[in-house]
Order: sequence, then C-alpha cells, then structure tokens
Amino acid sequence: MDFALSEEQQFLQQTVNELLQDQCSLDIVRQDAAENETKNQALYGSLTELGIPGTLISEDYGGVGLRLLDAALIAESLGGSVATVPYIGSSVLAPLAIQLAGSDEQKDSWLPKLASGEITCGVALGEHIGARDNTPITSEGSKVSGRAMFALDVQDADVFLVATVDDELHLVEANDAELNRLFTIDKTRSVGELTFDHAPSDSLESSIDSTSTLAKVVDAGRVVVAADTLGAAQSMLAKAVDYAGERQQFNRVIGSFQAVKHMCAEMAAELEPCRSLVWYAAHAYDAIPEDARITACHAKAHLAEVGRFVARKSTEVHGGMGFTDLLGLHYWFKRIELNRQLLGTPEFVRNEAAKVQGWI
Amino acid sequence: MDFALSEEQQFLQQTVNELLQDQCSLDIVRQDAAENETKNQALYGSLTELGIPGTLISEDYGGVGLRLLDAALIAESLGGSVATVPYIGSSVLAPLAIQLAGSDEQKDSWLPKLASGEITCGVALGEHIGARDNTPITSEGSKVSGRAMFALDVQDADVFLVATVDDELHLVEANDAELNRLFTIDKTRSVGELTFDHAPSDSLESSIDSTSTLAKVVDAGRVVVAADTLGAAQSMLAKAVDYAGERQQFNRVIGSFQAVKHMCAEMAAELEPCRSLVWYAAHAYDAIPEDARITACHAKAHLAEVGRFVARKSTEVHGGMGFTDLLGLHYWFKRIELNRQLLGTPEFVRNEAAKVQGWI
Amino acid sequence: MDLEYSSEYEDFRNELRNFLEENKHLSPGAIARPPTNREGSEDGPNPAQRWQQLLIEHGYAARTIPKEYGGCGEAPDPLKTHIIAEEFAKARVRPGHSGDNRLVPTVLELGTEEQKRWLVPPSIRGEMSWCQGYSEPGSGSDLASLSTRAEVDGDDFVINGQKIWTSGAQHADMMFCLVRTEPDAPKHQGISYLVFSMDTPGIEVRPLVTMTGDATFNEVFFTDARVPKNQIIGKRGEGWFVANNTLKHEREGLGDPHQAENRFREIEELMRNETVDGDPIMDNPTHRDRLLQLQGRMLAMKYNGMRVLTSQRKHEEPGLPRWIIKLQGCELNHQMAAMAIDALGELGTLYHRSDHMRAGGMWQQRFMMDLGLIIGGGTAQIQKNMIGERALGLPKEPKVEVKPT
Amino acid sequence: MDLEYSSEYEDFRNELRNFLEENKHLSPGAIARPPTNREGSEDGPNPAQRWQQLLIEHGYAARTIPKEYGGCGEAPDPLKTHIIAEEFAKARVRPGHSGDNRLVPTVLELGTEEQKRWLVPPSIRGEMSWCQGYSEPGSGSDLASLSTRAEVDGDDFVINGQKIWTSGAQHADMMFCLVRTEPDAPKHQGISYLVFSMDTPGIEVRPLVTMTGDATFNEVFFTDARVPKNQIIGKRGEGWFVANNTLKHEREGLGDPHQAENRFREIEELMRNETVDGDPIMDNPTHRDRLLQLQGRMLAMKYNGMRVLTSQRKHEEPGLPRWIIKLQGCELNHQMAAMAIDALGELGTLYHRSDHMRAGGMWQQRFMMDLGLIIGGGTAQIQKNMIGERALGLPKEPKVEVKPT
Repeated sequence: MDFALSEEQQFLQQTVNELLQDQCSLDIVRQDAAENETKNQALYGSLTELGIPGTLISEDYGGVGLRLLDAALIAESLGGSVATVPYIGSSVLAPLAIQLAGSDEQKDSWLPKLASGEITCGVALGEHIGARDNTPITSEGSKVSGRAMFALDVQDADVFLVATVDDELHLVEANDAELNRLFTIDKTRSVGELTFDHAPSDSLESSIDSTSTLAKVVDAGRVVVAADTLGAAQSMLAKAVDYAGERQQFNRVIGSFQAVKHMCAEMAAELEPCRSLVWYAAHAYDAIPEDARITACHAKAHLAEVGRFVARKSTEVHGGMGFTDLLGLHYWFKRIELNRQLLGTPEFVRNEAAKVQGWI
Repeated sequence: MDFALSEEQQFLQQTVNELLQDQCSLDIVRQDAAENETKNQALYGSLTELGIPGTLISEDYGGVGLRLLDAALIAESLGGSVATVPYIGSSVLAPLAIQLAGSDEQKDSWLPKLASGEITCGVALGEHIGARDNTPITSEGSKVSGRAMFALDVQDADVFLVATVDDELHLVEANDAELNRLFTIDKTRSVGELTFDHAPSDSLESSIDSTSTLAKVVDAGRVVVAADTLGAAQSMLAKAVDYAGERQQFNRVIGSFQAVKHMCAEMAAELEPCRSLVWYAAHAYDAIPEDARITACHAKAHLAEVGRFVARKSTEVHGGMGFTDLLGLHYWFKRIELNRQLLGTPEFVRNEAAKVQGWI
Repeated sequence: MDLEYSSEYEDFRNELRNFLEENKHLSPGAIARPPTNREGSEDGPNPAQRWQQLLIEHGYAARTIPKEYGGCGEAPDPLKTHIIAEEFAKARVRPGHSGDNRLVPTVLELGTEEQKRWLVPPSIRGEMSWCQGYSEPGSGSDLASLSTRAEVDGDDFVINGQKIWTSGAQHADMMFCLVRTEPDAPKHQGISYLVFSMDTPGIEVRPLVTMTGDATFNEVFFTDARVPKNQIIGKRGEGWFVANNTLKHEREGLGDPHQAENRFREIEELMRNETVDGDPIMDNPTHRDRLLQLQGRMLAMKYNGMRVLTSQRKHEEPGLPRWIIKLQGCELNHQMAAMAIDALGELGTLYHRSDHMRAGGMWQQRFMMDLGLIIGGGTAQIQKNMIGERALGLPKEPKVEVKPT
Repeated sequence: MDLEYSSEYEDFRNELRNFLEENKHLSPGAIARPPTNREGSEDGPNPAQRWQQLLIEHGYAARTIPKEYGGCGEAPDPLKTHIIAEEFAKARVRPGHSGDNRLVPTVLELGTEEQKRWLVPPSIRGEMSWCQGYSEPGSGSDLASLSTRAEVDGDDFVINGQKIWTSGAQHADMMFCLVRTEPDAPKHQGISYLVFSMDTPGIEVRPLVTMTGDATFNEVFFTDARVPKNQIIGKRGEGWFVANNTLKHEREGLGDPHQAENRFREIEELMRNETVDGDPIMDNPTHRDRLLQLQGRMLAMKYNGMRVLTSQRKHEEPGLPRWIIKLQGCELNHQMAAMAIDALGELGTLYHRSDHMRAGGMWQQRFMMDLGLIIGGGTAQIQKNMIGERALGLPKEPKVEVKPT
C-alpha cells in the first residue's frame, strides 16, 4: 500500500517544473497572450525534448509509455504555470483514442508523429458532452459533416479528432476542415469551432464498442483537466500566502489578520484533499477499472468547485492588486474558469456520476 | 410608499414581546420542555387576553380582524422567545381556512370559540405538502379515513382541520380522531399523527375552488413559519453578539477577534434582508395577489436556509457553551430546524415557486 | 405598510413621464457617466450639457442643490429621487447628475462660500468633471496610511507621490485628493483634502489594466505638482474627516437592488433560451434550483432596499439594512454572474468579441468586475469589520502601533 | 502508487481474519469505549478485560507498547494498525485499545520509570480508565489561561477549581489533569500535569447535558482535593508541554474518513428507500446533486487519508494533508447529517424515541453532535489559525498582553 508518487514521478514533475520556471515566466505568458499565441514554439520544443507529447504513447510508437497519473502530474505543472502549449487534446485525448480504437496502420501513421511533437491534434468531443451551438457531426462512408464547437488545442493543429453523433471517432486532416478560432477569457489555451463539409476522414474503427471508447477518452480528459486546475489553484494559493506574508496594512502584515489568514487556511483545507482525489482518479483510470469512471467525474466536478473558490479567495487576499493586470493573477483565475466549463460543467458531470452508480 | 410597520404594529409587537419576556423566560420553556408541555396555560391565557388567537378572525366573530403581517409579527415574537403555545395551526391556518371556505353556519360555530381561545384546533395538511408515512386521507359522505402525519398544534386540541387527497378541508372533533403525539427535537411545539377511521367530519364546502383555498392556507402558513424562524434567528444573533462582547479569551473579548466578529457580521448580513422578505410576503398575502404565492415560497425557503446558517454560527460563537444545555441556546436552534422541515422543505418549496412562475 | 404612492407622488411621476415622452429625443443617449466638457465642442454647451440643463430646469437633476449654486433648491425627498431614477431607467433615457455625487455634497457641507461658487455650478452643469485621488499602492484597506505628500512652498502645496484606482482620471477635469500635509501628526490627523485641475503640470495619468482587460482605472503620478493653498477643503490636517463625508456618499451607490433584479430577469431569459442537447437550461433542475435560491436572495435585497428608502424618507437612520447593502449586494451580483456563466457552459467563457459570444460577453465581464467591486470601496473583510463594529457594537481589534521593522 | 498490499500485509490480514472468525464469539460486543473496571465483578477480569488480554496476546491491541509495560512491543507500523482497525470494523467486533490513547503515550514518553509501571499495565489491561481534565469554563480556546489551582501542602498538591467537558468522568478510575501550580509565572509556564484517582476526596462529578439531550460530558469540581506530589508527569511548570503531547494524540482521532464513507453509504441507502408522495428521494434531482457534491468531498477526504497513512508508514511528517483533517472531516460529517435530515424532512426532526423515527434518531443526534465536534477539540476558528500559522507559515496575531479591566 503506497499512495504516493514514485521517485520517478517526483523527478518528472520537478523536471517539468524547472523547465516551466525557466521558459514559461509570467512575462512569456503575457507576451503570448497579447499575440493570441497558445503554442509557444520554444516552450513546446523543450517539452518535446523531454518527451512530454509522447507521455501516454507506447514505446513501440516512439512514446514514453507512461500512465495517466504521469500525464496528470504534467498537466498539474502546466496549469501551475499557465503554460501556453497544447496538451490536453493533442497529448492526452488524441493519443489515447488512437491507441484504444485505432488499427495498427492508423497507430503507425499517427502515433510516432504525435509522440515526436512533429504534429499536433485538435480534439472535438462536444457531441458527446452536451451540444450548444453545434450542428450534429455525422459520417457517411469516410466523409464527415457538421459543426463541432470548443475543439481543444486547435491552433496550428495538423489534424483533428472528432466525435460523431453516433459516438464514432474520426481523424480529419486540418486542410479538410474549416477552423474558426474562438477566443475565451483564458488566453493560454486555444479552442475553436470546426466545420466539416463532407470532409474526408480516417475513422477509428477497430474499437469493439465505440461508445465506451469515447467514454474512456472523456474520463481521461476530465482527470487531466482536473489536474490542470489543481496546479493552477495551487499556484494561486501559494501566491496568496506569499502576498499575505508581505503586504502590510495597519502596521501589520495582512496575513496576521484572522480574516486573511482564514481565507488562506480555507483555500488550503479545500485544495489539499483534491490532490489525493486527482491522484486516485488518475491511478484508477489504469489500475482500478471499477472506480475509474466515477472518480474521473468527481475529480472534474470537485476541482471545478474548489478551483473557483480558490481563484476567488486568492484574488481577494491580493485585494485591489489581485484585480489588476499588474501581478497577472488573472491568468490563473481564467484558466481555472475555462477548465470548469470544459468537458462538462460540474452539474453535468455529477449527473453522469449518478448514472454510473445506477442512481438514475 | 411606506415599507415599514405602522405604529399600531410596533405597539402590538412590543406588547407581545413584553408579555413573553415576563411569562416565557428560559426557565419556563425549560420546565415545559421537561414535561412535554406545548400549551403553557398561563402564557396561553395571557396571550388570549391580548386577543392573539383571534388576530386573523373577523370582528364579526369576536376576533381582532387584523391581517397576515400582524400575525407574522406575533409569530416572530413567539419564535424569538421559543414560546410553548399553539399558534401556527390553531390561530393562523384554521381560522383562515374556515373564513375562506366555511359556510356562515360553520363560521358561527367555530370562529368565536377559536377567537376567544376557548378551543384550539390542530391542523394536518401533509396530504398537500408531500406525504411520507401517511395513509391517504379520503372522504366519503361526511366521514374521513386515513392517517395524517405531522399535524400541528395537536396537544389538547379540541378539533382537527385535515386536508384530503382531493384537497378538501374537513373539521373533525378530537374525540372522533386518534391522536398519537410525535416528539421532535423541538420541544416547544407539538406535532402528531392523526388516524381517522370513518370519522364524522364537517366539510368546508363553500369554497369555489378547494385546491386554491388550500394553497392559500398553505401560503399563509409558510409566511408565518418563516416569521417564526426570523424571530428565533434574530434571538440567536442577539445572543451571539452579547456573548461575543462579554466572553474573554487570550485577554480580549472574543468579539474583537475578526473570526468571531465576522461570524456575527455574516449572520446580520444574511438575516437583516430576511425581515423585509417576510414583511413583503405577509403584506402581499393580503394586498398584492400576484406576488403572494411566490414570495410566500421564497420567504419559507430562504428563511429556512438563513435560519440554519444563523443557528449554526451563533452556536459556534458561543463555543462549547453553545453546545451545552446550560444557556438553552439549543431551544432556538431546534425550533429553527423544525421550521425548516414544516410545510415543505426548501427544495420542495422552491420547486413550487418554479411552477408558480411557469418555469416548469 | 402601504406600497402605493400618494397622489402627490403619482402626480410627480406622471409629470415626469410626460416630460420624458416629450423630450427624450433630446437625450444624448443612455450613458451613466456624467458628460464631461471634453465631449463637447468649444463653441458652447454640448448635447449632454444641454440635456442636463433642461433636467435641472425641470427639477429632475441637481434637485436638492441650492439655487444660488445652480441647482433646483428643492427639499430632499428620497421618494422623488427614487421615482426619478426608476422612470429614467424604465424609459432608457440618460439620467441627470448632481455634478459628482461625492465631491459636490462635500463642498456644499464643508467648503467655503468661495469654493462653493467656484466648484458647484460648473460641476452640476457638466462643465467640470471629477476623479477621486484616495487609494495608493501602499494604502488600500488602511487608507489613512497614505503617503502622497504635499509640502508648503510659498502660496502653494507641492505634491509628490502616487495614487491608484483613479477611475475616469483620463477624462476628468479635476481631482479631489487626499495628501499628507503634516507628516509628524498621528496618521488620521496629518491628512488634507485638496482639489485641483488635472491639467496641473506634474500630473501624469497612466491607465491601469484590470483582469477584465479594460483600463477603467488609472494610476496617477505627482511630481512637484503645485496647487494653490486656498484649494483645500476644510482645514489642514482635517482631510480624513472631510473624506469620510465623501466615502459615505460613495458607498450608497454600490449594491443597488434594482440592478440585481434586472440581472435576475436577464438570467431567467437566458435559461429559457439557451439549450444543451436541445433542452432549455431552465429544464435542468439543478440549475433551476440554483436560480431560485438567487431569486430568494434577490427579493430579500429588493425589499430591504424599499425599507431603506422608507427610512430615508422619514429622515430616520436606516441602520443595519443599509450597512449590509454593499456586502450582500455585491456578493449577490457576483453569484448571479457566476450562475449565468455556468448556465452558458463553455459559451460563458467566450470573450474578446469572439464568435458565438452571448450578450457581448457581459456575464464574463461582470463576473470579474463584480469581484473587483467586492474588493474595491472597502473589501468584504472591511465591510464585515464595519458591520460588526458599527452596526452590532462589537469592539475593534486592539491597535498595534509598533512600526514594522 | 500501488494500492495493493504486499504479501506480508496480506498474510497479516488473513491471520487476523482467521483469528476474528475463531474468536469473535468471545468479544463482549462492539462497544467503542474502552471497558472499565467497574463493568466487571470483583472476582477477576470481566469479559471485556479477558477479550483485551486475548487481543494483546495476539498483537491486535497495545501493539507498540513495550512488553515490560504489558504491551506487545512491536515496532510501529501504521499499515498494520490500519488493517486491524479495518478488519475489526468489517467484522463488527469490538476492537482492542491501548489503555487511553492520550494518556498512555504521554506517560511512556515523559513519565518516570515508576509512573510507567504504575499506570501503563493496568490501563492497557482495561483495569484503569481515564478522563481528561483540561478545559475550564473560563478557558476554552485559550486553554493555557486555566485557573484551577494546585498548592503545595506538605507532600501533597491541594487542588481547587473546576473542569468542564470531562467526557467519561462518571465512569473513569483516573484523571489526567492540568492545574496551575505557579500562579506568578507567565501563563504557559505555570501549569503542571497531574494524575490521580477519581475517588480522591474533594472531587465531585456533575453531568453536563448538551443540546443532544445526553450527558456524555461532565463538570468536575475540586474542593481541597489532595494529590501526592509524586503524581506529577514531567516537572512543575512544564505541564503545558506535556499536555501538548496529549492533544497531538487526541486530534488524530477526529475526522476519520472511514466514518465519512460509512455515513455516505447510509445516506445513499436512505435516499433510495425513503419516499415523498411515493417517489424515492433519490429521484429528486436537487437532493441527488447535493448527495453527489458530498460524495466528491468524501472521496477526496478518503484518499487524503490514504496519503496520510502512506506518509506515516514511511515515517514522514504528513504536513497539510493531516493538518486539515479535523476541520474538513468534521465539517463533512456535519454536512452529511444535514443532508440526511433534509432528505427525511419532518421525519428527520423526530427524536426522543418517537414513533416513525428513522435509524433511532441517529441523524438528528449526529447533526448536533457533529456541531459539538466542530467546536470541541479546537474550534473551526482555532483550526484555521493553526493551518494558517503552522502549515502555511503565516504570522501569529500580535499578542495583547494587557489585562482586561
């Protein structure tokens, strides 16, 4: 019984953190945001050198062959630094989908390029999560049509993975789709609207049950989004504690006032158990099938709630400064807020957890 | 435009409060509670001298002919002193029902006796609110059968008002019903289980639309229960502020600590607008029909939530002392908790507000 | 309890409605901000100023300001004030203003006769607009610790230092400002209240971008800015007490219950119209129950506002019902924005004029702006201190007067 | 990350299961409280004591207490401790105890050899039971301000004063108690830690009824109660530091995540079985979403508990994950009780063995008891101070040493 990170995992996270500290400073984030740049080439290059895009891809295809917990730790670090690189779609959802449901030929043709960072993949699962302004994505032979909203990691993507109304998964070359970038409060990640008009597609067909493949991919996405929020919220807590220990008002550092101290304590008390929830959900994804789905839902929903709480309280601890652009605190605030809405809002995801447990 | 109590209303509330201060001390409540006494004869006698049981009964029948806002002010005072007397059922719901739906003969035979305090009336509306362990109350000719749960003001009641599954209202003499008192955490009010086995009944038939009569009675009940919670919560806030201003720890009165001060401030901030909500709902009942139902629902639901919040926070401000029987704080805590569940839980009542607004 | 208006007020309301019907084509658009001189040409009053003048003539703006200073000289009547606000809002017509609702009352109460004649008439005519120089980077909650200095040199104060959170500084003609004139006095007694032109040499305004991405606030830097000594309101060292007068007027504007009711209606509409998988959000019971909880709070605050209005009309101190408005009102607004975003889901995160964005990104903007308002004008924590101490009578924290090392 | 148990632990678990299967008929019933001497006859060990003895022999109780003091003398192994707790709970068999989990570790760490031999063996055999005399009416959160005095008279301390919140005082054989022995020393340095029999003349125990209606606590009054001077643990004036050792052990018991998971399952069952108008509560989407929110919190705390256990096994300081357990765990339990009551509606208020009461009134009792636990053993406010100061490193409040007037 060892509910803790391995030495390798600690080393992995430390390595990524050090890299981010160097190459993803607030100044860099700020500049990327000003330019609507969500794929910082230098940073993405360095992460690629570490093998990050291939984290979940089998060694047979040039990846590192790690598990979802490792991917979650990376997501936590990326969230902690509000990193302006593709990850959740291109390096988690797409590789998992192709490995779960792709033919050997499809694996051969896509995975090595994804692992090496040569290509990135945008991912559109809106059909499965709850459609808003979508037009149903349908397939006919090897063509897909329709409009998918809120595809992830779309900027400069070479290929798109898209779910159809029948829960099929298709790969469409970027040239065959029309991309309209959507701009959200979070300027550190890219989302977009994809329109397909009889676009030639490569269908992932080897899956026995496409519905459960899709569900499994979504589970992974939810855990990793939760991990991203965990990292971002942890950074906001750390910044609040630092600020409360430095800023003076009424001849005292404000952290000595109970009102401020208790806000920090409440953030920590809410957030700390979330780490264990994310770890467990990520571990369960690979190792404890009977808990995988329900803990993925809870990780996503609970981190969304706690994340919003921490984002707000940290801003309040910073007072007026937290509301300005000067400290850049809002980049974390907004990333947490986007994460909340991605891959299912808390109410939606909890409802799914109820279904999984047979409550409805 | 005058959203305030009239001088008469202020005088009424002051008179009732002074009476309660005298005749409903904590010692008296404690003794009544020990004896499961929920109709303190001396106190009830004094309230009767003031005309309280006839507040809502027309002067034609020996009552005072006031309106629901006046009844709510009285309920607020009774809640504030956790008074061990029948009120909501016997002096609000029953007189309103008889006046709304009774024949002249029925009014003649019941209202003067209710107004003078000669008799009290238990009220069972469970069929309308959400049945739990009930057995449906049915009527056949002038007989009713079935089991009604959580009838109010049952102790020593002379007659019971009961709703049937068809939303009819019937009066049944106490001798013709079987009463089983139920004991709740709140020892200051009586509730009970009533069983009828072809019990002779006097049906209130003059109402044009029995369903809307019943709904109107329930509206009044909800406003008055909300007012009771308002009074009880206001007392708990006042006690917390007093205690925080006296109790010393770490060489300071605890009210000078932000943690304690802010708990008091949060209670006040939550509770103060509730007073206006209760006033408005009570006034709307008589004067603004289009707002009556929705504000009754919101008064009931919102006071239930704020009441529980204040009950908890006041207990916390009192520390260990709040948890003991020594200060008797728990009488208020428990009264608020019973009120929360009476005449519809917050979730149920809010759902009704949604229906009223055509949202579902 | 009588929620009808007496005939005096009904008549007043009807007159106002008629006035609006006849004249609203003259209104320069429903902008809340007082018009400034800079909006017009130099050849005479601009449309906003002409509109303001018309409103003053009819008693719909600057109502209670004495005639000798350009106002209508009516007795204060909160109910009429309320009716004016209500009817202008209903008709979606730009309301009038009273110059600056912080500065003008302060000058009228504490200024010299000369100052009143200098400052009040152009302010209420919209020819002199104001910004407030209170907060500094080092003094937010502890405003009295401000360190911008004004030293006497001949007939002038010479100002050096920095202000922050100065909304409208880029447009304003004038600033009212707190400066430290007696550095050796206890902190509350060393402050003076000055008024001066924003064109004074040595003043630099830099926009302050917030998390919303807008620059509604500014930083203002002073380098040897010279202000004549007679531009002080009140006496030297009494600025803190003068300023408290201003703060009192400012706080009353926040947490307006009408705004909350309008927002609530907007969310209701949103939840009827927006769908997930084809079903209106309103059909989702979890979202619906959350909306209902907000409705309960909103109604309580609305009626609380009616209670405050009634007290004011009777010249009674409203007490707690007013003390809690800023804390509860700002929180309610923030919660409503959060609810709207959650109802919109991913669509609720769209911004920067993105396609598919709803209501111009208003909810996202409000969600952030409201958090700013929870913090600004006295943080929620300071509000709770005030409610605890001033309204409930709990003791202050023991003072720590040791200077930090 | 490996949630499997190694073969050593699987073997240990299997042995324990076999033991329980074979011997559980000897268990005197699943009562959590350590058995006391007074439960038995005077003719030898009572069934509870015999059961405890059997558990000690097999290494399932008093595991880490040295053999010379009657324990098993095993090395500490949090995983085995965890497995023991888990298996006894599953089998619904009364677990063993370690005497008193506050007093015994304290004596072992800080007592003299003579004290260890006197106190530890009978405590772990269940022949000497304990109550704790710390809190006083005037000193709750500020425990160190306690004023019960012990003055030296010959070979004795003479105790006068009052304790409160003394759970089990009516049954206990002994008390460990904080008294002020040096009234002129600074408050933390004037306290001593004494142990003495509850039969000592001059001790009066009065039951303290709480809001639940039960008297699980007591007040204890001392009037010239004489305790031999050698019944002090640690030195005179060092009692505060001795007591902190005890508090550390006490706190670990609160907010147990297994309890939360059991409660959650009970509510789930309740919501499937109870109906309103014939429909299961579980079908009500608002209640269901609330249950799901609690499930998310419960799971987070459960896994947090696994993380703490892992740290302990590795002899690492768990840090924040442990600091937050009392605050979050007690709150979660309270929220779950509140949810159960709301699901039951009016039925959830029944009490005092009323007809129609569900689960013996357990939820109502818990709802109140949990609020007591949020307050007791360090209020939520004190917990937040500790998390802020000790775990996050924020500074303490400036001390106010002025005596109140």
